[in-house]
Amino acid sequence: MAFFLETLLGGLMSGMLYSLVALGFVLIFKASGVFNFAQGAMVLFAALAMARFSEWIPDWLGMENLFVANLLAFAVAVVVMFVVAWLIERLALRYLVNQEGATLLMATLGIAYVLDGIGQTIFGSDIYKIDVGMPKDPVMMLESVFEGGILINKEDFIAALIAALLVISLSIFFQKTATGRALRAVADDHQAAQSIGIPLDRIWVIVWCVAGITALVAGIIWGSKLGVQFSLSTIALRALPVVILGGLTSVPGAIIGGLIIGVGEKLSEVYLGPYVGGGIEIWFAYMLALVFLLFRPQGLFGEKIIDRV
Amino acid sequence: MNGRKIGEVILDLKNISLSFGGVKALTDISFDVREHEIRAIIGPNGAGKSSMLNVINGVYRPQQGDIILRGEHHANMDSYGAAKAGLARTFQNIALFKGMSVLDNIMTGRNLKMKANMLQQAIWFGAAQREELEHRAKVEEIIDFLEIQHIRKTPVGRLPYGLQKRVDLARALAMEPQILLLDEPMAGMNVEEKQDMCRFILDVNDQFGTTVVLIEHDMGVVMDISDRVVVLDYGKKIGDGTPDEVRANPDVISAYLGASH
Amino acid sequence: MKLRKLAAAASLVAIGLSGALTTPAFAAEEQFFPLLVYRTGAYAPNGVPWANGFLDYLKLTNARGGVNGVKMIWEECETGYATDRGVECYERLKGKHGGGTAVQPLSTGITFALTEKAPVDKIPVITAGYGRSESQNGAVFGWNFPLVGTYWMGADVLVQHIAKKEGGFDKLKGKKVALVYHDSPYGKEPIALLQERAKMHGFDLSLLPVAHPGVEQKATWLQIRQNKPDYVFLWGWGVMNSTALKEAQATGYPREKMYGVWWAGAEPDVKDVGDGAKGYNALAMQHGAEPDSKVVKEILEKLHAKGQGTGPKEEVGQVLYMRGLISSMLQVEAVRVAQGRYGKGKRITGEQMRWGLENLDLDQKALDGMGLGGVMRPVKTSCLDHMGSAWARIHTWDGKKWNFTSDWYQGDEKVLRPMVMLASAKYAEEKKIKPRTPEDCKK
Amino acid sequence: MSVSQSGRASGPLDTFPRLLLNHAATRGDRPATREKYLGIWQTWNWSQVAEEVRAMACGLAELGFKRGDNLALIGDNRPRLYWAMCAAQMLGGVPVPLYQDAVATEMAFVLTDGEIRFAIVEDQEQVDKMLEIKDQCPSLQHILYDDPRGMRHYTQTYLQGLDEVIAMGKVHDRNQPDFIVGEIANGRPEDVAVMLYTSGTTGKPKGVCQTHETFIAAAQSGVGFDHLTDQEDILSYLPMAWVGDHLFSYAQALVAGFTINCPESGDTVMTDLREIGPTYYFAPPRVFENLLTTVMIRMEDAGALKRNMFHYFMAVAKRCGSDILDGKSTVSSTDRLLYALGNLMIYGPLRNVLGMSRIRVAYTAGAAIGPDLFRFYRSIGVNLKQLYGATETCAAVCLQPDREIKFDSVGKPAPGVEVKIADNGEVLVRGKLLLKEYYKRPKDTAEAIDAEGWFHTGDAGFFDEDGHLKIIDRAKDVGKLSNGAIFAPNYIENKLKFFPHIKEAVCFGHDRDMVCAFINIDMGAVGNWAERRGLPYSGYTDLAGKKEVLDLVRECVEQVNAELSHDAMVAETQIHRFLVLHKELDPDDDELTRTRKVRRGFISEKYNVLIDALYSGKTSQFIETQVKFEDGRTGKVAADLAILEVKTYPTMKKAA
Amino acid sequence: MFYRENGQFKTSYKADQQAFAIPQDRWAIYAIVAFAFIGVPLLVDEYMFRAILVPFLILSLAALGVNILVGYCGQITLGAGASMAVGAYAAYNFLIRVDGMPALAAILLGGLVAAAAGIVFGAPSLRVRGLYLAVATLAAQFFWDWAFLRIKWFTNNASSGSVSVADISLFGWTISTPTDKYLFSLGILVVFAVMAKNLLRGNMGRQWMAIRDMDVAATVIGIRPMYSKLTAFAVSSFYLGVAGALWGFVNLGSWEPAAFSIDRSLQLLFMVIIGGMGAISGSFFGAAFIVILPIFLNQMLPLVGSLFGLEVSTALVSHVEVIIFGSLIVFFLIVEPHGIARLWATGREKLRLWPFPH
Repeated sequence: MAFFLETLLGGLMSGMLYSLVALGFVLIFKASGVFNFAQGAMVLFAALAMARFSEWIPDWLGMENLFVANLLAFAVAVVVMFVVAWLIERLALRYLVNQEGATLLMATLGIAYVLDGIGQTIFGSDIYKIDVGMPKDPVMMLESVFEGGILINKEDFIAALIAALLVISLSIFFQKTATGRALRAVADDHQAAQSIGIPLDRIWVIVWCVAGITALVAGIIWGSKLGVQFSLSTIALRALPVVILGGLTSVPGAIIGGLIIGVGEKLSEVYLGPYVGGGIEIWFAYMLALVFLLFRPQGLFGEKIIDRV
Repeated sequence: MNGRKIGEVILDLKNISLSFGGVKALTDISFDVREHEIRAIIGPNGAGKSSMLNVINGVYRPQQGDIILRGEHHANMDSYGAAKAGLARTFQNIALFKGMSVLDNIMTGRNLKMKANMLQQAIWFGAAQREELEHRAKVEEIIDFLEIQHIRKTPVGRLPYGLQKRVDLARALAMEPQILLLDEPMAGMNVEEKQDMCRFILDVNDQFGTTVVLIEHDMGVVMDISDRVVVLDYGKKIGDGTPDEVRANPDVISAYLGASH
Repeated sequence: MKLRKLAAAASLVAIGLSGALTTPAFAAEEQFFPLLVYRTGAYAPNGVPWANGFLDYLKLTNARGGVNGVKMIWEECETGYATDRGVECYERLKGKHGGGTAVQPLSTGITFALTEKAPVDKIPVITAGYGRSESQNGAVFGWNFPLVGTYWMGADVLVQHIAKKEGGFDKLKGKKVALVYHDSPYGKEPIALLQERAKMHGFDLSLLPVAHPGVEQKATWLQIRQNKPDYVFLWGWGVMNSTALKEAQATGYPREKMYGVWWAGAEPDVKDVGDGAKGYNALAMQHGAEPDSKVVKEILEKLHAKGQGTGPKEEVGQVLYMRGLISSMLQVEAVRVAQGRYGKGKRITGEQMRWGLENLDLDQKALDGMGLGGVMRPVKTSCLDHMGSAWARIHTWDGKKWNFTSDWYQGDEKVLRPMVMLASAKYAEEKKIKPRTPEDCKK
Repeated sequence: MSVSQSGRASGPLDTFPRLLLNHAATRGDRPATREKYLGIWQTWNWSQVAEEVRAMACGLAELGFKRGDNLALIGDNRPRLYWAMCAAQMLGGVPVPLYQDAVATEMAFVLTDGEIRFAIVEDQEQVDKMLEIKDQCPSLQHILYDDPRGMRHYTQTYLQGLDEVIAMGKVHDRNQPDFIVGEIANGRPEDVAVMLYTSGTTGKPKGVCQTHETFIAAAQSGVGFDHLTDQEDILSYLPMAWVGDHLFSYAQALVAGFTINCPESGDTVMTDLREIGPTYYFAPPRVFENLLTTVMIRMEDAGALKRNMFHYFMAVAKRCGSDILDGKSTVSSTDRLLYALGNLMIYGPLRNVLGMSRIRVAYTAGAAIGPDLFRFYRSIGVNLKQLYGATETCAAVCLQPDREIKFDSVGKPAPGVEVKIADNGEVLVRGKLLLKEYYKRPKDTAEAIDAEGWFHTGDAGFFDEDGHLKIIDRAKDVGKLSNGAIFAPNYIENKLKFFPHIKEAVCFGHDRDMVCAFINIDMGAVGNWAERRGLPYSGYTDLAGKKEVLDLVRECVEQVNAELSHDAMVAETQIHRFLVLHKELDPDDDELTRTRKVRRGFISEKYNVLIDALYSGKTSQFIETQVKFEDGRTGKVAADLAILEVKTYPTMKKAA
Repeated sequence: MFYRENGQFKTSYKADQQAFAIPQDRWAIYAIVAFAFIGVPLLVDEYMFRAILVPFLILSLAALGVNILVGYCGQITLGAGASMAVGAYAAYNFLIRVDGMPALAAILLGGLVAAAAGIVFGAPSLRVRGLYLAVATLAAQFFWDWAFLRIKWFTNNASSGSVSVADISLFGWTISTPTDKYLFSLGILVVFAVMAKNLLRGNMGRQWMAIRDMDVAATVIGIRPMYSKLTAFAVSSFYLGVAGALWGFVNLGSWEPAAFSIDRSLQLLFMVIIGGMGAISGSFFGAAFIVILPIFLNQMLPLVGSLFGLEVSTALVSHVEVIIFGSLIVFFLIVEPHGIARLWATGREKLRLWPFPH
């Protein structure tokens, strides 16, 4: 029982981390219909920026304070991600408006290549560290209830909290600010939004910026957890079933989907894996998403697609 | 020497009701279509005409009611079944295959009649080629019939609206249907194009004996070419009869006057 | 054919770029090595220091005057650890400058692919410390040289080590060992041997695969936490290793009970884990980190001090750097051996190189002469034994650096040999290869 | 019945049916007729054609068609209409092709005048016209249609499908195989073979009766002159009622045994032309002019590189192209090289897109062709030649021999044709190819053919030193300015019309002190020009009134003036003032003939007020005109037309 | 410009329905094929064969398969690599488990097994579309990746999960030299390309395109979406399976599942999109672009660097290579989203209309 709970908790927390990446997908898809395969590359790029600047800045400034260094590095990384977002919109996506989904998807794959290349050229391809002071050691809970207690990974816990925080602030941003409302309008209907005077170009830049920030946050959390290096970009593949399950256009879907996928894959790996040789979690996550799709082709929270003749 | 003789009831719709998530599109509609006749369904926008057509050819399944086609019950027919049963249709918003040429678009209409299997098609020489050429000849007759020779190999996307509508009709005709359903065949056309289309509809009906069911928003043209007319309004049938009867029907007059003036 | 011209031009440039050592003044006799490296992508952190060490030793050899005056030349090609790119690199480079002498694929996938081509092209494939374990059998794998050690040998040493820790093989009975491995041919190599050993000693082996690239291991470590194995063998690669260590830390599994293969026991695997990896052990086949060895000092002095070194100075002497260096050294020494037979100061062919590789005999004296005394143990190969040595130690991360924490072990031939023979026989059958006999070897 | 049996009707090949049977016997498998139908070129070889014609003839006979009857043929160039000609001739009847786009009332005249009993028409559209005028034409007894589409509900007993007639004929032929053989044997070369109605530039159309003998002679002279073989392909797309089409697509095809190709529809002529790539081609200047205009318009849309290349190579071609075609040895090797390059880059592709790659000989006739227009085609390697003739002379009087091409002449008299110039400058013709008579118009016949057998062509012209005939204008149109200088309006108009922007021009000057002109702009070319300049316009009238457009036209006129000034003969007739008409001249408004010749008299009467304005020095003039629309409705077009002055040039004396 | 089409008229539907109705095109194709069979082996060296041509041919075949599904039937797939893997491993098993199995038969059977697997994993296309479907196909990708690593039976109990085959032979012809491999692959490719062309210009192809362009209308004229989509999946997977078997048997000799990873799937999709969706030639253009460009850049960049006196390290070269590669893809999608094949077709059309612009 304790083990089950642990697995469950572990799954939930992994799920939150996936959600963090999935959020980036959803934001961009919602606003511009682009299925952004470069999200993983953006996460890596952001993490690299964060890691390297937090290394460089103390050198440049000649100071030791880790907190200040991280803060400054974060600020610089934010700027970097804004520039990246702006460039992506300016140089690529602007010219691809109204193209088919597959074309856009390929374009973002191209962008991913470019980001990977530039990221490694500027920041190097070694393993780098992000140390934002996340606790690494486990704590035990409910030791009185279960023998050995339930293990909680503090780092994951904090990461999950941050993810939740991010979702809340994004929700507030969408609900309460003018820009957020414009974004939602664009998401609902491009043409209508344009006709009431919402500048699509600018909106898209903003969306990419927001996605850039999400990528940065995801990058910091994943980076501090795994170390910053090339494979970080592959977590996008782990987050895909989440988006599909949750629905491409739904922010809450990304969260719920993340939790379902996280729990589902952990439970499957732990309880089913041993019978078939293990290593099943990736495809299991996809299968899980697929099975959901068969019942709800538009995902958990996606909008229903109606055929008109 | 009249070529067509209006025959028995071929299609009988009984008490059709259709709703989308609580919104009633069609309420308890019954009417019939006789063989070889031109049957029009008219009504103001939102009257449920398109839904009616979609029900007939299996795109929508009515919650209630029965469709009797040549004496057989077909309430649960899907589009494929409808096509097999000899129903063809055109679309209001042209639904051509935009990546293909006019010729290929029309050739798709022959798909039900093509029998070569995949391996034969891959090898091409022999059965598949023979079949392809036979059907090409048929399709060329339709092209000639609808006078679209000059655009035979043009991708449909490049055609003006009026011609696209003609190709849409050609594709439906390629199926050699017994019943042809036309969804606002004259929508968006200029006077000349409308006249052409009327001529084609009459010719089809006349030469091939095809039963035509057409829906139209604009009363004018339809009255001239239809044998009988059903009038719908807000998903309900408010009139049925010959054009003259319908024109004299006070309900129809008020619906049309009320709606469009 | 335009492409070929370009390729030729490009290679000229590359040669020019690789330093003053290959200027035309030395044009007399040159020994060419195609260099398949990966300095980008997921495994770059491991690939870069290896390549640097490899290059530096070649440069050092030239600085020492070459092999009997024959200069080493080379050209790098980036594989990105991708098999098809590796094959392309190999094809591109193999024919240059009179032909490649030997090739080190540095990836299990590329090794598999090149194993097919080596007999045709007559270029030996050196896989120092990786590749197919059964390729130790020179009778079947005539062109493969898993010098220094194979995965089976490595796994064998690990088992020997824990047996020693427990106080004997008989103490292993009932113990639980978990193998956390990269889910690829590389990660699966040791399974056969471990299963064999588990059968022999009655310990319980559980297999926990981790999907590439290995950034998500929560489920794996939850299982470990539940099963509480006595030992965890970590057969990871790249980011998987550090992630495993972090997960171990997060689930509270003692790092002291974790043993990595030698590709899981270098600086990039632990450095961003830092203190979290303290106590983690790994296999060191032959060498470990040797920052104080003579050869390292010589390189720093002869190359890096003059700005001709490859890569950052700090990395010189680290584990992966040394691995590259020793791989390079073995190759150079094989050239020397081959020259001994086929003519000193002459360029040797791939076929002659094979003879050199099959007749390596690096005794202590030779090692001392190269400044590798104490770094590694003697290596002696033969026509039938392409591995040449089975020596390994265990080193342990203290949070800052790797320290040796065990004596030398030697892989147990009694266990290894039958397995090698069996597996290579199967390969020979699949590929319809007629094994060489000792008589063939004498030719 | 078989082909070989029909081949028995050998003997002298002096009637068209005999020619046909001869082809069926000697080259039965060669394609005789092709028609693009149902997407492919349906082909009939000579044997099949002979059978079809026989069957059709028998069918007609069954219906009561007999020797001396006239058979009207109305429709586009359909194989069966061509065959029907021969079928009628087999029975000793006379085919009378009519212009298919004529309105019913125009047809009524011919049907009555020609005492037509039988009509074979193409389709429902023509049937409807016939029915409309049936009552006015008492002689008309049978109407047969080629295309049965839409005919199901026509219950009239005198209507019959050609299919039924042919089927009937086949039965008839099977029962009485000797009948048709006898009929063919009864044909005599001096029988009237065809009756072609003149276009009626002057007065009502007249039926020109031509015999087998004359037409075969005319065709033979052309075939021999240009060495035509049975391998030629010709596209038959010109009105069947025109003598030119009859000569090329019927008479010559039957004499030489080559293939005629009928296009799929009017919309697809260009495509069909490209597909067939005829080796022998005939078109009135109008067609060549339109093609050139299209070329110029399309080239203007091309990128700068391509455009420059085009213009560069066109300049090369202009310099040496026709000399090379003529095989002259004076061309420098540099020019030859450049021309070869141009041929690869421009001329060849251009010929290809124009459908002229395979042309061996192309002719133009029917109106004078602008020298520049003529030169253009020759310079890109199309062996375009002029011929001169009229309906009355089976279209062939003079032909330009290969390698002796002069842009301003119509060539030398064809073999067996005598030509002389009358004292008043009129061209007189004598020879085998003259008409037998005007149908039922002995007076007109006598007027046209004088006692010595000379036919008066009505054209003014003269022979140059090489014996080439030069036509200046219609004899009656050549006028004089009040100062006595010769004024040949056609000559100037043709120069104007060479500009792609100018579609039509009418010059005035007879008995006046200067030349003034009406201009029609070319809607396509100018419209395109305006679009590229972002000039908005709502229609022809609006566009024609734009200042920019007027300036454009003025430039063209000035250029013509400059050219005229080079030639002392015509230098006096430079255009001083002009206006751009507010509507396009239109055959429907009787301003042009069906062959699109300007009806000068009618125009000067109709637009008298404009002419007055031109000569009275006004700068603008209001005008309102009634026009007929295609659907028969009428409307009014009104505009205030600007009248522009044009620069004239002093006469350049030719260096001695 | 070089098209002189006058006189090329069709007098029968047979002539009009030819695969290449324009004789110039037809002759060009014959010339290319003849050159590929005869000229190329005389001209190129081993490097070209092994590193470029053989991979190009096999990947062209695979891209053809993807194009059938994605370009013609409109169903996106990210699981193409998996189909190749199924084909390769199935062929391997046929070869080693059935005595006397000819290699060619094994390859084709591998294709059939891949087709069957394709049908199973294509089934979701009946419910889900577009990007959702793309992700569903990833499930197949990851599943098969896993299965071939984990299920030992597939790999004949090879401990490492990698398998190898000896040189294959065909009617006594042992395919061992690079030229043999090239000719063998080329032969298969030509046959398959012809079959694809036949399928695509016939009823099957039209059904697929109809489903792609407007599925509702397609249903209404009697095309069954299930049949069409699943046949597309089957045929596509068959092609991919054969390509996979060739990749394993001919190009690699021994392989592990990583040879058919998600990267391969993406690479194939790239080929199709860059090359041109819905155009057979697009598969070849795309394969050439994707295979050659990185190699070209990789060899080109040091050269360019040296022109400016820059020392370009291997790492930098490969970074710049991916940057340029990525940028070119984006650039291409912007300039010609319909791919090289469309550019080619436009160019060809221009040549036909030359000197006119349109």
